Parts: sequence; C-alpha cells; structure tokens
Amino acid sequence: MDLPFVKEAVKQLFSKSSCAMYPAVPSEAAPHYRGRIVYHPELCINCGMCERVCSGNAITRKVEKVEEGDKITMTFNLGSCTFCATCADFCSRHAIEFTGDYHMVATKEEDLLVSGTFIKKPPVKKPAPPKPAAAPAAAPAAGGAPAPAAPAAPVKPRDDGKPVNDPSKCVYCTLCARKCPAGALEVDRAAKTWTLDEDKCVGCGTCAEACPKKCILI
Amino acid sequence: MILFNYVASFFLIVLGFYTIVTKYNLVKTVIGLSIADYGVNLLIISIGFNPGGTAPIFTPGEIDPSAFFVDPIPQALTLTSIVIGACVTAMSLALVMKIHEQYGTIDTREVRRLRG
Amino acid sequence: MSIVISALQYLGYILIFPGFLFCFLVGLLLSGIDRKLVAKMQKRVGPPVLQPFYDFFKLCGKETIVPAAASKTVFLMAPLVGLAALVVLQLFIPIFQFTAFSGMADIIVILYLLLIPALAQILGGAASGSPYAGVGLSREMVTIISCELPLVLVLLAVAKTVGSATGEGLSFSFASIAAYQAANGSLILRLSMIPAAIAMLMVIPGETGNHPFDAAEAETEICEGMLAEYSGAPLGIFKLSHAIKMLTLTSLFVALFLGGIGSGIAQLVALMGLTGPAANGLTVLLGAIVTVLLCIVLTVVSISFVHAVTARLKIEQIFKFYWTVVSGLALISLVLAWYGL
Amino acid sequence: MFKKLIAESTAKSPWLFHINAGSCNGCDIELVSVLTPRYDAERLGFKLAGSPRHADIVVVTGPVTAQSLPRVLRAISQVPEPRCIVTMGSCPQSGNVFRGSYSVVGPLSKYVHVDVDVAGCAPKPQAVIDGLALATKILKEKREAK
Amino acid sequence: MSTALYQHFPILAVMVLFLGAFLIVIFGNVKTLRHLIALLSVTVSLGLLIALVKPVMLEGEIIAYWMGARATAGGYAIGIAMEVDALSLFFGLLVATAVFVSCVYSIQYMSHDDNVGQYYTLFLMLAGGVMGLVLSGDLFNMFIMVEILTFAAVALTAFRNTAKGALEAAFKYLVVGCIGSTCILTGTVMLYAQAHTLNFAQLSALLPGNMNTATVVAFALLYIGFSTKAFIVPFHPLAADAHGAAPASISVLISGVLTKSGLYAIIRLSYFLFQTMELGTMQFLLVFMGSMSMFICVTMALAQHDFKRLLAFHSISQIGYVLTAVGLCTAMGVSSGLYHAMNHTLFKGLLFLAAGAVLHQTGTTDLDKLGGLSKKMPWTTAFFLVGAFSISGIPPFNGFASKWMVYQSIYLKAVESGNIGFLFATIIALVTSVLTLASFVKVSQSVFFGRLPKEYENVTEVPWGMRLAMCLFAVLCVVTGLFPDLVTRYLTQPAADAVFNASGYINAMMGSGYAESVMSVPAMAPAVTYVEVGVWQPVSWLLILVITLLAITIVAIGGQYDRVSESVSAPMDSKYDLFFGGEESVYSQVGGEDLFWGFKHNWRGYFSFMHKLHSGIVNDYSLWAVVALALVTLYMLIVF
Repeated sequence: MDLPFVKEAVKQLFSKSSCAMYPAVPSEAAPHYRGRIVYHPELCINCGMCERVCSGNAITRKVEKVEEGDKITMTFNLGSCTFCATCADFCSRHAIEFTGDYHMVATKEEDLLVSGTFIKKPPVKKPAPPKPAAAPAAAPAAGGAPAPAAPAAPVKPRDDGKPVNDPSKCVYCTLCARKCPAGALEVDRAAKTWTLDEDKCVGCGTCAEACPKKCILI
Repeated sequence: MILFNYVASFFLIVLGFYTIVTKYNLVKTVIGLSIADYGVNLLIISIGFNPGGTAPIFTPGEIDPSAFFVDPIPQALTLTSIVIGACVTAMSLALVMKIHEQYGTIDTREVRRLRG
Repeated sequence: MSIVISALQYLGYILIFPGFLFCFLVGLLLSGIDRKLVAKMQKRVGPPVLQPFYDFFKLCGKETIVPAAASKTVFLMAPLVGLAALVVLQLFIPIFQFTAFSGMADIIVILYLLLIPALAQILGGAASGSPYAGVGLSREMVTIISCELPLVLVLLAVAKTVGSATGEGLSFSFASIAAYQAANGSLILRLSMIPAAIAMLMVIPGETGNHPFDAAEAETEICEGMLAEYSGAPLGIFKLSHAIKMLTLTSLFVALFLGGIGSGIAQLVALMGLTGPAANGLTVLLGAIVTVLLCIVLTVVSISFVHAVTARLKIEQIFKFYWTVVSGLALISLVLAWYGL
Repeated sequence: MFKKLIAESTAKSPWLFHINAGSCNGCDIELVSVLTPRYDAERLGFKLAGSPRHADIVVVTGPVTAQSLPRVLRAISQVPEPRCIVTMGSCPQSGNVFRGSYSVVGPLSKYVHVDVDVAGCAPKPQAVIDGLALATKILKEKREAK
Repeated sequence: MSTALYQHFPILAVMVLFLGAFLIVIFGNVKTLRHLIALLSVTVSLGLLIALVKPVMLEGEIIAYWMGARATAGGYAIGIAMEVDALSLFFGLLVATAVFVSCVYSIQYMSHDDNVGQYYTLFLMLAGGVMGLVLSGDLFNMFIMVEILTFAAVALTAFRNTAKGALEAAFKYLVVGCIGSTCILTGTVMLYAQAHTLNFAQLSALLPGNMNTATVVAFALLYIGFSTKAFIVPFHPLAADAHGAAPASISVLISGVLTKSGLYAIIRLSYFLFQTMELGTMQFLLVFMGSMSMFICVTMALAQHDFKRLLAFHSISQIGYVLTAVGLCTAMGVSSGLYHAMNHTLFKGLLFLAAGAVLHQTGTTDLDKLGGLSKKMPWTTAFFLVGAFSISGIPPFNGFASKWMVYQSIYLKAVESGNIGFLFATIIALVTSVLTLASFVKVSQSVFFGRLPKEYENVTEVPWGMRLAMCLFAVLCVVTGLFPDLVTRYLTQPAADAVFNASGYINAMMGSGYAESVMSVPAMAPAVTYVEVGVWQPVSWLLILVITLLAITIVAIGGQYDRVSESVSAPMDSKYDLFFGGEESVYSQVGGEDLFWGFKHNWRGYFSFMHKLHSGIVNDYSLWAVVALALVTLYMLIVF
C-alpha cells in the first residue's frame, strides 16, 4: 500500500493551519472582484444600454410620469445578476459600478435589489415651448439649455449632448443606427439620409463611439 | 467354496457401486442398487453357512446334542434385507416414473435442477 | 439494607462510572479529538472538541421520520439495543484491575458482544427498506467478516500467552489477563505480542467503521449506507454508538496489551501511603484517567492518523487487506505464542 | 435547560444537504471550497450530509429545471423539521441567465419557502459562510419556537 | 432385574409412534381423527421420555430392556434389546421435542395439501424410526430403523412431488442413502461374523482390543454408512436437496432429527463399539471431517439463493461443530457438542418453520423474489430473528452458549495436546460463526426486511397453530441460552458422562462384572472433568442489558425520542417515501445471492469451483460416497 502523505500529516499536525478564519478575520475581495452593484442615478442618462446587454435580465427600468418629467427607477436585482459587468462596460456614463462587497446575503428577495431613481425632464421639442429649467437635484444630467436648431451650420457639436452628423464624411453605413440603444437614429443608405429623433435620443454617445469614420460629433 | 462366495459378494457389491457411479440412466442406477444389495445378501448367507450343517429348525423333544446347525440369525437378516431391497427397488422405480413424467428424461445429466 | 446499597452501587456502575455516563462523555470526547486532529493533520482548524456533543444534542431535537416502507419497531429499537449492548460491553472490559462486573464475561464473549452493535445497525438499516441501506449493510457485514479473523487470531494469541505463562494452559478470562499483566508487566513487552498489538491497532478502525475502512458508511456514494433513512434522535444514538465503539476498542486494547501500567498505578498509590477504600478509590480513579489518556493516544494513532493519510478502500480491498496483511501479522504472533516466545 | 442546550447545539452543528437543481457547477465548486482547508466550514460545525434525512440546511444551486423540480421538492420534504432552505447563487432565486428557457421552471421560491438567499454568480466562499451562518440563526429561532 | 414401570417406557415411546402410523392408515380419512391420533402419539411419546429423565439423567440408571424378557443366555445376547442410557435419552428427548413441535405445525401447514393421511403415516414412521434408532441396543435393529427412517424421509421429500426438484431430491437421497444403508448392513454382518452377536453392549465388550482387518473395515463401513445419515461433508448436497424440497415440517425433522441419529450412531460407534476415540488419529478424523463440514457448508450457504436450501447447508455446518466437539474426546468437548446438537435442533427447527411460514403465505422461498415481509408477518419475523441470532451465536441466545463452550474445548484441547491442527479447527469454528451471521443477515435483508414486492401486498400472518409451534421453539431457544449451567448440569453432562461410561453400559446389559471379565483392555473412562477457561453468565448479562436498555429508553423518550412522525394517510406522502437521490422510490430490493459480493469477489475461484463441483448429477454424489468410503477404509487400515 502506498501512503504518500504520512510525512505531510505529521508535519502539518505541528504547523499552523492554513485557514482563513473568515467570520472572525474579515476578508477583502481580490482586486477587480465584481461584487455588489452600486448605481449612481445622478450619472445615469436613461439610455437603457445596460438593460439591453444584461444577460440575466437583472436590470429593470420603470418609467413613471410625474409633473417634472419622467421619473426613472433603475432596479438591479442581484439575485438574478451574473456579475458579468457587461452593463458597467457598456455604460457610457459609468453610472454602474461593481464593488468588492461580496456580502450579498438576504432572507428576503427585496434585500437583494439595488435601485436608484432620477427624474428626467422631457426633451425639448422644436415646436415645444421651453420647459421650466428647474430640474430636481437628482437629475442634473438632463439639465441644460434647449438646443438651437442649427442643421445647416457647419458641423459642430451641439451643446445639449446630442449627436450631429457630418454628412461630408458619412458613408451611411448604418452602424450608428444599429448601435443606438434608444433607436433614435434612422439612416437610409439609398437615400443617404441621417435623421435623429430627438425625442428618443438620450445623448449617450454610443453612436459616436461606434462610427467607423468618426463623423458623429457629440 | 465359501471363499468363492465372499469373492463373489465383494464383486457384486463393487459391480453395483460401479453401475451407480458410471451409468447415466436412472433405471440402470436402480439396477446397480439392487446388484449391490444382492451382493450383501450373498455375504450374509455365506457368513451363516456351516459346511455340513442342517436346517436350524427346532422340533420339541428331538434335539440331538450332536446336531449341527447353520447359523439361523444371518438367514433372518437376509430375509429382512431382501424385503428392504425390494422396497428400495419399488420406491426408486416409482420415483423414476415420476421423474420421467416431470422431466421427460431419465438421463441423470439432465435431472439436475438442484445444484450449486 | 446492604442489598439496597449494593444494588445502588451496581446501578451506579451501570449508569455512571464505567457505564453510560462515562461512555457518553469519553466516547464523544474521543470522537471530538479524532475530528479535531484529523483536521489538524489536513492543515485545517477543525471543529471544536465538543462538536460531537453539539451534534448529538442537535439530533435529539430533530424530528424523527419513520419511512412508510420501514418496519417501525425494529427501525426505532435497533439504535437503543445497539447502544445498550455497547454500554454493557464497556462494563465488562476491565480498567486495569478494576471491573464493575468481574467474572461475567471473557474475551470470546466480548468478541461476540462486539457483533451486537453492528448487527443492530444492520437490522435497523435493513428495516428501513432503503436500497442504500441494503448496499451499506452488505458492506458492513463484509467488513465484520474481514475484521473477525484477525481479531480472533489476536485474542487466541493473548489467551495462549497468558495461559501458558500462568500455567493454566489457556485463559480466556479478563481477570487472569489483568492479573498476569499486573504481575509480569504489559503483554506488549513480549516479543510474540508485538505483531498482535500492531494487528489489533489495524483492526480498531475497521471495527469502528472509520476511514479508510468506512466503505459501509460512505456518505458520498451511498448516503451513509445503513443510516440513510435515519433522522433525529435514533441517528444521534447511532452516532453516539459509533463514538463509544472507539472507546470500547481502544480500552480493549489497553486491557489486552497495556495492562501492566495498572500495577504502576497501584504502586504509586501505595507510595503515597494510602490504604483501605481510599486507596482503592484513588487507584480506580487514576486508572480511569490513565485509561482515558491511553485511549486518546490510541485513537490518535490508529484512527485519526490513518484517517488523515489514506483514502477510502473498496470493500473487496478491505477484505483482502484484513485477511492477508493483518491476519498475517496476527498469525505470526499466534505461532510465536504457540512456541512459547 | 435541556431545551436550551438543544437550541444552542442546533446553532452549532448545522449539517448541509446539497441539491443541484440543474446548476452549471460553479456554485457546487464554491460550496466544496467552503469545506476545504482554506475556509474550513467544519470549524463552525458545518458538515456535508449524505442524505436529506440527516440534514438541517438544504443548499440548492441551479435554476430549478423542469426535470429536477419534483426531485428537489421531494428531497426537501424528506428533511426533518426544523429545517432551513438556502438558495445559493443567483439561479435558484431567479433563473439568472437561464430564465425563460423552456426547461427552467424556477425560481425556487414559487414552490417552497426559501429562508436565505446567497447572491453571487457564484458567491464567494465567504458569502456562503455568511449565508449559512444566517441560516443557523434562523434554524435556532425555529427550534426555540417549537 | 427390577421391573419398575418406567422400564417399559422406551419401547412404548417407540411403539406408540408406529401404532399411530398404523391407525392413521386406517382412520386417516377423517380429518380430526387423524390430527388427534398424530398429536396424541407424539405427545405420549414425549411424555414417556420426559418421565424417564428422573431415573436416567438424574440418578444415572441405565435401562436395559429385553423384548419378551429374553435376557442373555450362555453369555450371548440373543434377544432383541433396548438400552437407554443418558446419551440415548438425550437424543430421544431431542427427537420427541422436535417431532412434537413439527406435528403441531403440520396441522395447519399441511392443510392445503391432499393425501394428508399418508403424510401423517410417513411422519410418524419417520419419528418412530429415529426414536427406535436412538433407543435401540442392537446393531441390526439400528439398521432396520435406519431403513425405515430413510424410506419415510425419501417419501416425505417427494411428498409435494409437483414442487421444484422434489422428485429429483428424493431420488438422489434414495440412491446415496441406499449406498449408506448397504455399507451399514455390510459392516453389521462383518461384525457379526467376527463376534457372533449383534447386541451393542456385547459387541462393545468383545471388539476393543480384538481389532483385525475385518473389524476395521466394518468400522469404516459403519462410519461412512452413518455419515450419510448425518450428511457430513461428502454427503452434504443430499441434505441441501432433501431439506430444500421437503415440506418445512419435514425439513425440521430431517435436519433436527435425522442428522442427529447419524451423529448418535457415530458417537456410539467410536466411543462404545470400538472405543477408539482415545487415539489421536481417530480424533483427527472426526475433527477434520467436522471442520470441513463446518467451513465448506457455510461457504456453500453463502452462495445460495433459496431460503430452505441455505438453511440446509447451515444445518450441516452446525453438525460440523457438533462432530468437531465430539471428536475431541474430552468431557467438556462432548458435553458442548451435545449441547450444540440440542441447540441445533431447536434453532434450526425454528428457522425451518419460519421458512415454511414464508412458503405457506407467499408460495416461494426464492431469496431473489421476496422482501419486506416484516411488515406483513411480524410474528414470523420475530421468531426468525430469534432463530437467526441463535444460530449465528449472538448472546444471550442458546447458539452462543454452546458455541462458546465448543471454542473453549477445542482450544483447550489444542493447547493441552500441543497439536496445531486443533488450533486451526478453533479458528475455522470462529470464522464459520461470523460467516453464518453473514448469511443470516442476507436472509433477513432478502426476505423480511428491504422492500415489499408488489405481488405480496396482500400477504398475511400465518395461522396461530404455526405461530404456536414457532413460539415453542423460540422460547426453548431463549431458555436454553439463558441457563447454560442448568442445561449442562441436568442434560448434557449426564449424557457426556454416559459417553465415557462404556463399561457401565455393557454391565447394565450383560450383568455386572461382565465388562471387566471379558474385555482385554479396560474400558475407556477418562477423568470426567469439566474445565471452563472462560466465564459467561447470560442471566446477569441480560439483566444488565435490560437495565441499561431501560435507562437509555427513558432518557431517549425524555429527550424527544418520541417526536416520531410516520405516515398516516394511504397515498404516499413524499416525506415518508424512501430517499432515492430525490427520485420517486421504485421497487428496488438489495438482496439475494450476491449481497456479499465484496467477500465473494476475493474468493471467486473457490466459489466457482464449488459451484462446478456440486453438479447435481447423482453419479457424482455417488462417486463422492464411494471415494469417501475408500479413503476412510484406507485411513483406518493404516492407522489401526
């Protein structure tokens, strides 16, 4: 019979144990560990990219109409999350953050929900009168002056955070339209048009990132 | 003379056992049993035999002091033994018949449902 | 009046000192030490030493489920009978010169009484109707068969050695084994008894069903075998029996091979100048303490250490191991004893 | 006193029974690692039991597939009272990435009352230890309530 | 010769059985009458023998009874004699008890068969045959009785001739039995040729010291002849076949009684007739054959998958114990051997009755098909367990008490004689015991525990008469186990003393002083001492066990042990279902032949060899008999 561990056993009997005495000795997660999600509603622009990319259907967005605008509630269900961090990667505003906190234990399912709320002002439509400028503190990102219509001007970034296209460079590849999380872009290859539905646009900048010609400015 | 009897009985017993051991037919096995039995009977009779002896029959008042009997006890034993031998044969043949009914054969190599 | 007192005394023997309470405490303690040390050898911290007590009390508070397929009476009575038999067995094993019930049993009787707890477990498992229990009891029975031969050889060797030394020719009784060792030193000091003692050490984990001979209770493959359907207090009692079995076998080893220490204790007490009942009491107390300590050492050597360095054997390997290696050792011992070494 | 002793012991000696309800094995591995020398849950009295009859805590991993559901429920019902059910990982709580599959009928809480959820995919061993510690507390409360 | 009334009891005890057999032939068609006659005759027979206990066992009288008062004439025993010493009475009591219980059992057990009248006739013939054999004082009468019992046993084996293998078993038994009978007859007449007498006592006086080739051959012939009746090793397949095929009540007699008659005859032969037991070679022969029987049969039993066949092999294994102990030629050995013989009758009877109960209710004894009967037949299970514990030597049942004495006596003999062969016999005996336990664990798991097959859902408990019979045996098992000192003092030690009292036996028959005057060597009478090297007090043990059990039970009930929940409603709640890894439980019985594969795997060569050897062909078994005869003859010719 082969007993390879005899020496080992005797040695270990008199040596210190290799246990991490966890509950007594608190332990930190490793760097880049993806633990509990922290959501910064103040950074969020309600683009919905995270919800689209979430494989576990862990993210829900609830929109309520209130008088200031839309009250948006983002809820991250940790009990459904795969902690793949795709949502954080995709979040252009870095509103989703994965922390090293692994302590996600609950007796009720509600305890495993992470949520945040902000109010988004309704977008300014061209014919619409200017809205009250006062926005709640929770949603500063949506604030800003109404955008002047300047379609004919040489292409330069708008100051309301929405994209403009430089038709001279654009090849109408439709990549931006496909990437747009809000579905606000429409590109017709044949007609060579690039139209932006400003009501839908949340100004996330995905289109600009995706553009191979870098002809979208934001 | 009497030695021949002993040899013959020994021969018969051995022949009987030989038959039992080597023959695969149930009826032959029964025959073997009978042969061995006859061998034993012959042995018993030979043991009781006294050369020149008369029949061991008492008649009251006629006992001759010089009378010379053959031993009566072996004869009694032989009778018993013959009766028993007949019983054995009858019983075993009855069993053979029944076995033939049930198994359809009287070959010992096939009458072996109980083994192991 | 004296009848009442002696009755109370015997009741005390049964319930408290070498009996139930002693077995309960020391058995579970041994089990705890075993678990702790195995953990140590595996570089773990391990459970607290009192963990078996917690386990036992917890199981007492759990619901006891009787499966619909089980025969209720046997299912519930088996653990009780097994435990009772073990406690009684412990009463017969001398603590050096002291036995609670002297002259009621000998080593052959012990050999057979040792079967009862295992049998209780087997019948309880069989009564539960579970196929896991069926596989488990098959393996348990094979383990018993495996251990039986070396144990028999060891006991015969001891009986022969003691008998030929005392001139009786043969002695199965514990009293004369203890007396012989008190007079002539422990049996393990004799050349012929060393292989037997080693064989006995190897038999201990097999009899108690410890690693690596625990094929019968393999949790991971057959759901603890015979105990698969047990829950609550009956399960706790089986676990307790298992712990007490460790005490029984180790103290049997002490009684068979290390009995000479008893005379040392008696001399020590005599040196202290005590006489009369106080000396007797002290001797017994010291003897008990020394026995418990020796039992702990033996448990560590034969159960914990072996547990830590081996992996579970298959059942046919267990059988092969016991009937070749261990039996061979015991046979050497028996032959040596036979020729008077 | 005896009752109190039992309640105390209940908290100190929880035995686990692990059910894999269609898990990807990630959580199973983590549960095993809880018992390895590194985390050594045995020092808290945890032990993996072979049969549900012995268990106090049932640990369920996996999104509860249609095939496994009756087995999971049967095994859980065979655990004697007081018992505690812990879902480990996100799958049994919601279905996680498997949600919506034709073969997944979870979450588990639709069928039985779940005592503790340990989130994570897979949870860290520390989190599992936390979750089990919480479960033992619940177990003790259940025992005391009896 | 005093003619106290009890002097007539032995012949009456035999004749009442034959008379019953005769009467049943006449009145057998009336159900009540035939039960009445059978019960009455066995009860009277038992009563007569019990009445003899006081004079024979306790006062040591040896009853010599001449038929028709034809006592010895001219120094020759001409008449037909019966001689009852403690040994005969001991075996007679065993026979009577077993027959009585079996008869009680038969009444309900055989109620579904036809031709029950013939059954009782043969039953009483068998009983009378064995009774006549053990009480006879005449070698030829022994032969007659052997033939009667062989005939009755063969006919009864084939009684249920539609059962599997019954005819075959009967035929094999008849053939090999007849070889044995032929040997006995040949041996008898060869002795007659040498000594001109058939009386046992006179032969015992004349033969020792006057051995020549003829007597040695006669001894070998008689030894083998009676070995076939005791079914020891080369003849064990017959026992297995016959026990397995016969109705259970008959198996009780074949195993508990018939084998004992063979043993009795071997004891008479070797201790009285030839008085050769003091020779180490003779002891070797008996111990060797005993150990072989013990071990081979117990391993054969482990491989069986029929309940009754398994019991049959165990029966021979236990006979091996008896033969080994008897072959030691020590007082302790003979006493323990007889004790074990008695216990064997009791527990093996009980086990066969339990097997019969299972057969009666379910129609099969196949271990692979049965299971879970304990829920349906709790009484039978309890009785079976008593029997199983007894045979496997679990304290405090009777098997342990006697086995314990057997071990002691063998090992003591080994140490005293310094012969290492006896040491191995001790080891074989001890290991056989645990193998016996293993195979009874197999039976209890396969038949009484485990899962209940669907087709036996409606099985019920056996009727009360059969339970009563089993209860009688079970009570006897426990009682004889609990009071070994009483049993040895009043039953086995007088019988063992009688074994060593050959001259007393001769003198009782032939007139005092005859033995001393005729015998060329003095009759063997070693110092009859009963040495025990160990201690065992079952009553105290049981008392302690009960107290401990009570204490533990009280603690257990106090400690929530009563929190037992069990299924109440008929539809299976999954909580009370068995754990099947979560699956719904299906019928899955672990049991039958291969339960101990872990053991058998290591010995697969041996087991397959044994399986091939027991081919079931009658020629092979006859060959074994002839070869055994040749070997034993050769051995005896060499050693004497």
